[in-house]
Amino acid sequence: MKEITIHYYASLRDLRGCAQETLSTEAESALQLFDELQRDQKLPSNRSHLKLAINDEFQAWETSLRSGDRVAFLPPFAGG
Amino acid sequence: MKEITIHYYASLRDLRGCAQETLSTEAESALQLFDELQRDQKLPSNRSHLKLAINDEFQAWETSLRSGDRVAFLPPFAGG
Amino acid sequence: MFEITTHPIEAAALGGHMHSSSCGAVVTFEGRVRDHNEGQSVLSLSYEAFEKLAVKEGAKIIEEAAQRFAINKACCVHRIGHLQIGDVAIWVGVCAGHRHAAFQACEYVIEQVKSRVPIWKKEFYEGATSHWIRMNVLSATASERF
Amino acid sequence: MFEITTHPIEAAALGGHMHSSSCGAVVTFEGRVRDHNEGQSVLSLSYEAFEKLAVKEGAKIIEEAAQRFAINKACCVHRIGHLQIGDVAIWVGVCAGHRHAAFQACEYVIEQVKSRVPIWKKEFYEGATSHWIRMNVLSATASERF
Repeated sequence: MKEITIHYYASLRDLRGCAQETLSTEAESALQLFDELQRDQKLPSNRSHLKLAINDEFQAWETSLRSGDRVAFLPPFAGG
Repeated sequence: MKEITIHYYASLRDLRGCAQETLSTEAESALQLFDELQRDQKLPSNRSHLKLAINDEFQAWETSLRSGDRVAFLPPFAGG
Repeated sequence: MFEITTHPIEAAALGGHMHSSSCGAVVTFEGRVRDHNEGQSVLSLSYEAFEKLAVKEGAKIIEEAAQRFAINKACCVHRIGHLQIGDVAIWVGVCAGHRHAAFQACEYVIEQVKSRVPIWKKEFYEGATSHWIRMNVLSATASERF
Repeated sequence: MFEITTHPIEAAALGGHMHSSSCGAVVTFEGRVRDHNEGQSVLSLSYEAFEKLAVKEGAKIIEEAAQRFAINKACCVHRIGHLQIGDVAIWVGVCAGHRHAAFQACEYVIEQVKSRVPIWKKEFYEGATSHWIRMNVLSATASERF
């Protein structure tokens, strides 16, 4: 099992109801982690509009996870 | 005969050796006036790079002249 | 230079830093809080950033602008927190030898920051309602579920 | 608004006037005196205008910008007289609801002013030499005469 911390920002934080959570998971990739978390409907069903960061870097959804990783699912940006 | 005042700016003033001159002419148009003045070589031989103003408005070279007109032959602009 | 700040953006002071004697052109962009958006009257805004990532991505954009366009310097500051109508949310300044490169680089920076930097905006409306901008694409997806 | 002035251009003060609460974007352009041009080291510049015509044509350009692009306001000030390296020779400011129109209008104004407004520039170089910019097209024509 891996220990993963997940951070939520803006609308995803509102949807999820928390700014961060730490959990133990067997998810191999960020994609698997998202699917696991999405089952309770407190995340969008479709991740096509989300971006992913691991340890403060943008990453592809297929990136493998390691214990201790900080993952963030990022809603559409709206700076400026 | 018409009384015409001609204004020169920037490089044309240097070439002509004066900022303005008033003269009596039988020139029908600004074009004819330019040709008349150009004969002493103190204006460019070719007016294709010059613009023309009469009484503080841009005008076409064919515009007829009336006594009292203020004419300006304008070298290429270089503002900004 | 790319910066995230919680303080008011002083466009005049920032503009004063953009100059060098080999620079013929300085182009600046200020994005300000408007009193309306998409037909709704807006009272105020709140910006939030994933700061560490935002600063990294912003710096990358500035570097790209310097490589793509013949400019001397580019700079961008984005404010976060609660902003009122008329407040400057983002400022971009570019100086260059010639004007066209300065215009292109300035527009490049603002476009890229808007699309690539993890910053979010919440609008506050009359009647104590509010809305995260662009969140609709997520809820649209959620409703398609049924 | 289009203005010719003999006084130093205070970009910061002008920028402060560009704002209105329906404006999301302010784009400004400053054209400054560079220390070089076409490979030559420049010491200072002198600008001269046919003022009456310049002000009329400048006002026309501002009006055109307001008609062509979705902007709230455009403003341009051109300084004349003797300018030193780093001095602002021309300032253009545009405010608009959205950024793209502001960029387009700002670049439109500076392009049009450069090509249509009767202003001339003389560069001063080391060794007390000087040169009217773009005068070469006239002398080229003169030399073709022979």
